[in-house]
Amino acid sequence: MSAETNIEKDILTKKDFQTDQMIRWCPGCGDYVILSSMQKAFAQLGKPRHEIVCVSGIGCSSRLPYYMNTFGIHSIHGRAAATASGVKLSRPDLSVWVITGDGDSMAIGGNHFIHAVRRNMDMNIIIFNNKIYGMTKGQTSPTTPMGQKTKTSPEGSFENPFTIGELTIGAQGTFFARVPDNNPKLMEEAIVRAGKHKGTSVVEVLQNCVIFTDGIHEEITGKDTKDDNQLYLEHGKPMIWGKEKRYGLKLNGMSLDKVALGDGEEGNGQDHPDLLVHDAYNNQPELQIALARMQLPDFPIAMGVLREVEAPTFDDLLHSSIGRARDNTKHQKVSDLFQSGNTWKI
Amino acid sequence: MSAETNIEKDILTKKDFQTDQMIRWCPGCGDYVILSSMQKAFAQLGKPRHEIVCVSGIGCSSRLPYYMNTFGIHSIHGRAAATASGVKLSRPDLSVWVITGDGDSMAIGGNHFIHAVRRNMDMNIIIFNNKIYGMTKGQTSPTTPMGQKTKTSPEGSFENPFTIGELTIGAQGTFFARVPDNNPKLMEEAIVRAGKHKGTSVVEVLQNCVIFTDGIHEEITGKDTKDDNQLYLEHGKPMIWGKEKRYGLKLNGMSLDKVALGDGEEGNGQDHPDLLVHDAYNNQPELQIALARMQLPDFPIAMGVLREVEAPTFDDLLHSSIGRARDNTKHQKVSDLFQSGNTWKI
Amino acid sequence: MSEIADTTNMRKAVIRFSGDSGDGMQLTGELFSQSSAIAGHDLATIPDFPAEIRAPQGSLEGVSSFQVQLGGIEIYTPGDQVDVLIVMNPAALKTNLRHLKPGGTIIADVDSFTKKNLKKAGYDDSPLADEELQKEYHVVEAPVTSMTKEALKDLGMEMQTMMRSKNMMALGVVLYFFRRSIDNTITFLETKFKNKPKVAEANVRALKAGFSFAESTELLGPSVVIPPAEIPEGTYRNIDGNTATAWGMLAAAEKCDKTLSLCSYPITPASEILHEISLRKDMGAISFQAEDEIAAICAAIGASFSGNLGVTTTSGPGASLKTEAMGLATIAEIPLVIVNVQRVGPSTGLPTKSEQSDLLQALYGRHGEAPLIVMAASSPDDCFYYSYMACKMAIEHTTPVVLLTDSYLASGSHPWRIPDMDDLPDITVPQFENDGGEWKPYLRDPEKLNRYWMSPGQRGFEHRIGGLEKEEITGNVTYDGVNHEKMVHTRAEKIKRVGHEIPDQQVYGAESGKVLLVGWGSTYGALHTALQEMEDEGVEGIGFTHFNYLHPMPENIPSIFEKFDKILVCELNNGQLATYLRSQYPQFKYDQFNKIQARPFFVSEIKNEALTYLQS
Amino acid sequence: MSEIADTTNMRKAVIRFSGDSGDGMQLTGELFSQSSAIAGHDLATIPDFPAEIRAPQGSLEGVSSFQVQLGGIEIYTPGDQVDVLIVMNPAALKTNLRHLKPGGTIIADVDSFTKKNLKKAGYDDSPLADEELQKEYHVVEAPVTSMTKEALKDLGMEMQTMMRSKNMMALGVVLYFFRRSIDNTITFLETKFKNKPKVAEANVRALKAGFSFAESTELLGPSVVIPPAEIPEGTYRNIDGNTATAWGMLAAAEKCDKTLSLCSYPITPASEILHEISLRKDMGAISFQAEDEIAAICAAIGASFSGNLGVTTTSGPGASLKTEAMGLATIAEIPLVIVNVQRVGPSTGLPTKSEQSDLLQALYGRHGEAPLIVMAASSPDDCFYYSYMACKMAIEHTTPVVLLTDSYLASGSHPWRIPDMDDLPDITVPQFENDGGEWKPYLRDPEKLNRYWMSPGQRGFEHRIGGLEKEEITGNVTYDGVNHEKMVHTRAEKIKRVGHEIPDQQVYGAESGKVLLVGWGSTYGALHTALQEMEDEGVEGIGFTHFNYLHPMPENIPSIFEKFDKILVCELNNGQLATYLRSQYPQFKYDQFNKIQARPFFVSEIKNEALTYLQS
Ligand SMILES: Cc1ncc(C[n+]2csc(CCOP(=O)(O)OP(=O)(O)O)c2C)c(N)n1
Ligand SMILES: Cc1ncc(C[n+]2csc(CCOP(=O)(O)OP(=O)(O)O)c2C)c(N)n1
Ligand code: SF4
Ligand code: SF4
Ligand SMILES: [Mg+2]
Ligand SMILES: [Mg+2]
Repeated sequence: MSAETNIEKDILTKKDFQTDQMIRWCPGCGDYVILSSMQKAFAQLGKPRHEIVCVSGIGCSSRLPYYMNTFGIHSIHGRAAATASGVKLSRPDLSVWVITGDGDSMAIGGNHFIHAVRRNMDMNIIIFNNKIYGMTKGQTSPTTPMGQKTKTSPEGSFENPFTIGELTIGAQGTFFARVPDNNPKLMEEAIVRAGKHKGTSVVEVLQNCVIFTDGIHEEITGKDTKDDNQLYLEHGKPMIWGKEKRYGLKLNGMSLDKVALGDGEEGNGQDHPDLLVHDAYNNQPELQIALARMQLPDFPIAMGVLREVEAPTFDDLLHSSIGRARDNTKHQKVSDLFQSGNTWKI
Repeated sequence: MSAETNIEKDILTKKDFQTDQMIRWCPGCGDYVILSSMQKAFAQLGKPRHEIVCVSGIGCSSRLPYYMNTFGIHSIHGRAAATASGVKLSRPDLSVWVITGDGDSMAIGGNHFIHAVRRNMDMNIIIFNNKIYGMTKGQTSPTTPMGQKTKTSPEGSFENPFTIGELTIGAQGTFFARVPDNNPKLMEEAIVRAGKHKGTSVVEVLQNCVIFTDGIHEEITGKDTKDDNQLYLEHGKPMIWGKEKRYGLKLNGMSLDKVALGDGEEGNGQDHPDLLVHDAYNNQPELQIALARMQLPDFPIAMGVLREVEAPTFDDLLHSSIGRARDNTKHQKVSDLFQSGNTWKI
Repeated sequence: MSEIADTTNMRKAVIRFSGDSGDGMQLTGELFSQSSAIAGHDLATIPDFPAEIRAPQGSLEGVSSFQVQLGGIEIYTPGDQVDVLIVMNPAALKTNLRHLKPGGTIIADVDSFTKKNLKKAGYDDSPLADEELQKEYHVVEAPVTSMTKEALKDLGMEMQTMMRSKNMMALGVVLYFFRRSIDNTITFLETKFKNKPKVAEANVRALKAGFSFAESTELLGPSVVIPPAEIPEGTYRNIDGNTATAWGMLAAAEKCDKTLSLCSYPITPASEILHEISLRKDMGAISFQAEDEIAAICAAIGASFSGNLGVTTTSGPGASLKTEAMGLATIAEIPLVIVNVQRVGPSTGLPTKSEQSDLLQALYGRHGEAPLIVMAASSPDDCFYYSYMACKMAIEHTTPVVLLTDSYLASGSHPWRIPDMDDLPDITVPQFENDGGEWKPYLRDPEKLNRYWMSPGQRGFEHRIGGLEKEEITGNVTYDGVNHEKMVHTRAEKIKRVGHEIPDQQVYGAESGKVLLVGWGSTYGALHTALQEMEDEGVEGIGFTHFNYLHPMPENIPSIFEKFDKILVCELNNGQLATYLRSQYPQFKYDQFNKIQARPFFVSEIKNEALTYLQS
Repeated sequence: MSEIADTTNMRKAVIRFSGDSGDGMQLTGELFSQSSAIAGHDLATIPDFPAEIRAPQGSLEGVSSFQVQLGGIEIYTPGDQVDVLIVMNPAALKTNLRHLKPGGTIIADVDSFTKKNLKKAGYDDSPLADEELQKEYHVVEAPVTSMTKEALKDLGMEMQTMMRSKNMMALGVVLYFFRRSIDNTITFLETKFKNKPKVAEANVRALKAGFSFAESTELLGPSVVIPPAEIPEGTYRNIDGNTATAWGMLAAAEKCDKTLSLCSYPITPASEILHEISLRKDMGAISFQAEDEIAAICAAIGASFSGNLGVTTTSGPGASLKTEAMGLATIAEIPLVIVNVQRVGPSTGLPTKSEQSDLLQALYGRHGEAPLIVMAASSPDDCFYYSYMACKMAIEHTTPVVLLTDSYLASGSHPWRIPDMDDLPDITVPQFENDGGEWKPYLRDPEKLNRYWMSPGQRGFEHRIGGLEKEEITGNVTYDGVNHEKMVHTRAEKIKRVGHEIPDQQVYGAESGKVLLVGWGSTYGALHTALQEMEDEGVEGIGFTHFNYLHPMPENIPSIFEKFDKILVCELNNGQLATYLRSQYPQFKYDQFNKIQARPFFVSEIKNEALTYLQS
């Protein structure tokens, strides 16, 4: 590794991560909140700017690197995870962030996404899920719900959407979090945890596109509905939610049951010993998948870090393999290699 | 639709599906058994040859269409599912088969795979999983187990492999089966069921490559070990396996427990009411995922049809949408369209 | 606006509507164009959107414009410089003034020139009050906002809703200025807002108010009258290039009784073709938004293999991704149309802007010897014809065809004489007729060398194709080298023979002489207009020829080139056609005029260049 | 074998070992080559594998061959026609007889000509007994199988294991035939099978037995002696093109103190480069087998952005898939090497065979104006040099470089004089030196126009790049059209200036005259040999020039071309270099000699063509 890595850590603030470029998202777009949460999270994480690389594909969301004062690549559509993989495996010392949209990561970029996840490449994938192609003005994305009218499904989409969390875990994911774009605190927290996780962290942000899918997450994130429609998962805490914590989750065989805890009651784990307790660190993913799959109206939408398990990362394994090979080789220099094996002199 | 579809059904045998082309697989390759099982299954399914299309990518496995006397496309590497999607959505009356390898479908073709599965395009994907790139002479594939030495991982692979079943279900799959290449009966059965399933059926065949991964499935498929190491799942039947059916599966919370049923005992569901009973038709996938995930040595490998659930198919939804639009349109001919809206006469 | 002021008669005029993205300038422009077309003018239009989806209101980035050129003569381009500029706010003036001809007219909504808006546009003081401006242009200060308020005040609407009719107020003014009837605009508004009578009422009122304002005020100066053009009889409609491309495919599919399967992935500026076909489920057309461009072309190949008309549409980055699969279609010899609506490259480039820089890729982009047909459309309306022809040729020659259009054609529009389907050339589907001979997958028509297109469902025609080299006739896989050479030659010869079917290329202007201007694709309008203007000005010895068929080329090219002293190849790229011509007809010397500014040619630029070159 | 029989001295000879895939012909050929090299011969070798992984034993499809040409003069190709053919079974004879020169020697394992084996090869009777054959060739019937059995009988091995030494028995015969010492072959076998002493013993015994058999029998006829070649002093090793390519990158990385990140996806015939770098973890090199070719090139781009030497290797279909990302690297202006080991196209084509048909794609395959450096290697050993130079130029000019090799180079091998690392040209990493000026992402070196390659980890150099058009100097995104034009020109100019650094192109043979043969890439050997033979035969007025640098080209090309009456461009494709030359130097007329038979040129073909052409 030829790069000088700087040991002295800067103390940085959100502002240090801003650039002088004019931000070109529509007024009111959910992307603004994500940008600012990321900037705050970066300040918290404490890596100096020159050791951070943000890599994006193409889309409204993928413009983010221009507004983040770190190293950055605005690559090509769908290829952010692949490009970022090249950065990370070349320079495991860097903090690598993939900024992507639902179209960028799940449509054209789906393969790179599942492979990064499978390899557990130590990087963080932030997916701005507005369930639409924003930049190209409103076509169906792989997360667009059935029935949604778009430019390419004028009579309502009839494609079965991916659930990002399910796909992530199905691809051997070690970290998955979901957050709404109107809860900056939760978002920042999730981003910080993603940043600290060794391995591929996937953070799905339910992002509102004010132009093409305005209000698509409204039922989940709306002022009046959010308490009843979001279950915020915290490791070790019982699964309780709703206005005045009126609901809880139980297991029934391998299925989930939503139970009413009684009006006004301050539910907690002790009172309801049979309520499920969140275990983000459990390597077996079945319950986490069930949580990721929960849909309105029967269940709330699970928020927070659903899964966070330890596993070796590709970059670590690669570099320790290189280290071992280097230790045991006779080829210190290429000339040693050239001279090895069968040679003759003239 | 311009093509004349032939109503009269042929009565065909395996032989009718053979071609005059010399088969170019290595002697002893597992692919031979798959070919012959497919030919038998096709004869059983009863579609006439000219209404069947086999589409493959590139790889040893992908040579199969040349040996199958139906319509066929030997497309390009990784793109079989995409090409086949074009066939199916254009001609929903055809029976469409994707022939692919672990490299072809899971590496370069991973994206098309998960999208076909998500859309539930009514076609059948047969994956020849030899856990290696055969045709290009032995590189790591996305299903190569960690530690396996290959041309591109001479010191043993350190990539975390996909579990095809998990990925399939994580991508919203409706049908997944797994079969070993040395059980033609089971294979034929699975292929027939795949053929009958409406939606994307994924059949993973554990195929032996005699050249590059000879014996890689030996622990699972070997004469002496197969009984103890395979759990053959049948819908409605308790999960019992092993020499003299000595093992059973139980649920423990959301985890699976392998239990010994006592030596020589003829276990069955009635004797052990707490044993899990296979439910392939259950739409909730958590248990099916747990089964797909089972690994030696703690658990047997699940074989048979793990999941088979009903859901609307893309091709049906598309064509009924077209039908509705056609019923309600004023545009019977393109000239009606040209004349619609604002026109003027000169 | 001296020129217009002195003349009540003009041969042609360029009008540009501009305002904030929310001001409805596109609709305004379209309605104006339509009323002009009905009045018998020829015209060409072009929108000019902001690159961002939605920039802040009133900002410079948020300005949206629509330009139309209309005339009593044939009109090939939306015009270089503008005669009449309508600005709905200061930002619109700021960004558009550079387009205005010296002496041109500005019609401004004076009410919008508030402090706040001026500031957003970066003005300190109102430019309307600027003496320089008033000296150079004819400035009409129309109180559009306040008049709209006034006209709609008793409708009980909210202010924001009322303001949506501002554009109709402005349109009324412009319509009067050109002495147009407002009747068909009223009819249009009433039809469009059939289900929202209040909106219809508001718009019609605003329109009328604008018209009356213009009639009664002296501010405007003399109105302009443009005599109607000589236009062939027929039923017309306005059409943009992307719609025309989409409709060309539908027409081809209908003509040969095939189902269209359009398999694409969205990308600016090609997406609208996919959008249109998505709406055309009502015609039985299949549209498929694939997961990426590779899946899209592969699905189109699958569609064609299965007997449908497989088409895929894209722009540069997508075209790059499709190159591998284009090779498959070439060797598998199945019909396939690939439309590349070019934009500015390389890479993501300037995705909303126009350029002609994918020609060499279309010709040579594939690995191996993989020749195919390449053609290009030259105007929004002839996108229909070339799209139709691309489908026809793909089917009849069982080959992929690349059709090149571009951003400028895609969004520009032009009146289109609706063709009678019977007048379109026949499309013969190459089916094997069992008159004695035995069919084999790579049996060919002895003349054209196409294969027969036999599809699933046809009993007895089961066969396997793919990307490996095939034995001639049988189509079996073979590693024989001599066979390979033969197949390479046959595939090349098949495409070469398409040349016999392509009409001879035309020469405009002088048939022989000093300078031949050469163009291809979307520059036709600017080049043709430049030629005409030079001819009108008495310049002699200039000819012009334009390529629509790029591979193969029409067979009469050498006989055209040899008649001129000099050949000037004009392109919106760094010289791709010139490079190609040098390799194809090396006996001639080519000079180049290239513009790579993400903008079409101006007629004036071409004239300048041609005249300088003529004298050089 | 009249020629050899009469002469104990030959200037060069071609030997071909052939047998079943399981017969170990590759190792046999390599050992023979090595012993020849040590004896001071120049040589070139080529294997000839079956396309299938493993065809049935004894079948025609299963025949595996290895050909070597050795000589007392410089040897550029493995030879057209064979002097000595070793066949281990009837199938080998059947498939290889067409390679044998009239009068050539056949050494056959007569024991293997059993009924069963004859049938597998499609013979009714043993061809060895055929009078015609015996008349045309010198047939040596050696009882290889039985002699092997005999020699190893007391080693207590299983029959199958014993039979693995048959090839050493045959090698012994051939070594004697060429009057070679067997000592270093023995040393090699003993080293190779250090841990399997029994295997070593068996092989050595067989070798010796073969040698003695040849010595004692009269069957062979007189032995052949080839005097040593005049070869520059140094340490040598045999190297194949793919290994040489891999090592060139390693050398470049070491030279400039960067880590190599090779990101590839397996594909025939390029995979071995990835395999080799995977083994070179011991040198600190990073290899990454990506999920597909697009991921591979994108990862290489990421690697380069992060400060490593990013390289991606592939063949035709993969090269097609990489075109989009190559555009990104072009506009982002970062170092990147793309190696395309060409194979037969289009599409999957004939994946194990060789062709030169990706040249135009390398030059023009990308959408938009995306010029980059294109170069080609011309022999297995100079793959090292051009691979090194590709890395050097990519780094120094911050640009993607395409290096074209092909299947023939990849698997062919040639002795390589091991270079001293100090003798390789320096590689200057363009780092911004803060001597007063302020750094900006698109600041350029005023001479070369390269950007500075500043990477993560370098404090204060944070910046963002991407595929959108950039403002000059700052690198900020801008939609300004004039800036775009400037950037297009700058990127083109940057590549053009590389021409100043490229050495002048050489002319072999006549410096001026009637005919100039022109080639590029892997045909160098055949063309050069043809020239030499013609010169030897007294033909005058023929020159030969060969392209390694294809874009930009050496600056002296016109001064070479103008000195010849005629130019004959010889290529293994349908005329791609000729097409390109016509567009680059239209002042000259080019004729073509093309072969598209999935095989390299024969020297004799070129001579025939050149001589006919000379007289035309
Ligand atoms: C190869 C390629 N194909 C298509 C496009 C066009 N394109 C740009 S962004 C985009 C979709 C973006 O959607 P998403 O990732 O959801 O981002 P959003 O704009 O919604 O944030 C598409 C299709 C492209 N730039 N490149
Ligand atoms: C675009 C492209 N990339 C790479 C290849 C080379 N290639 C051919 S088959 C193959 C892998 C096949 O592996 P798998 O699908 O597992 O099939 P198997 O041979 O094992 O049956 C590869 C990498 C190719 N033909 N095309
Ligand atoms: S189009 Fe949607 S996603 Fe894009 S910037 Fe606007 S609001 Fe945001
Ligand atoms: S290489 Fe392996 S997979 Fe391929 S044909 Fe041979 S045994 Fe089968
Ligand atoms: Mg989106
Ligand atoms: Mg495989």
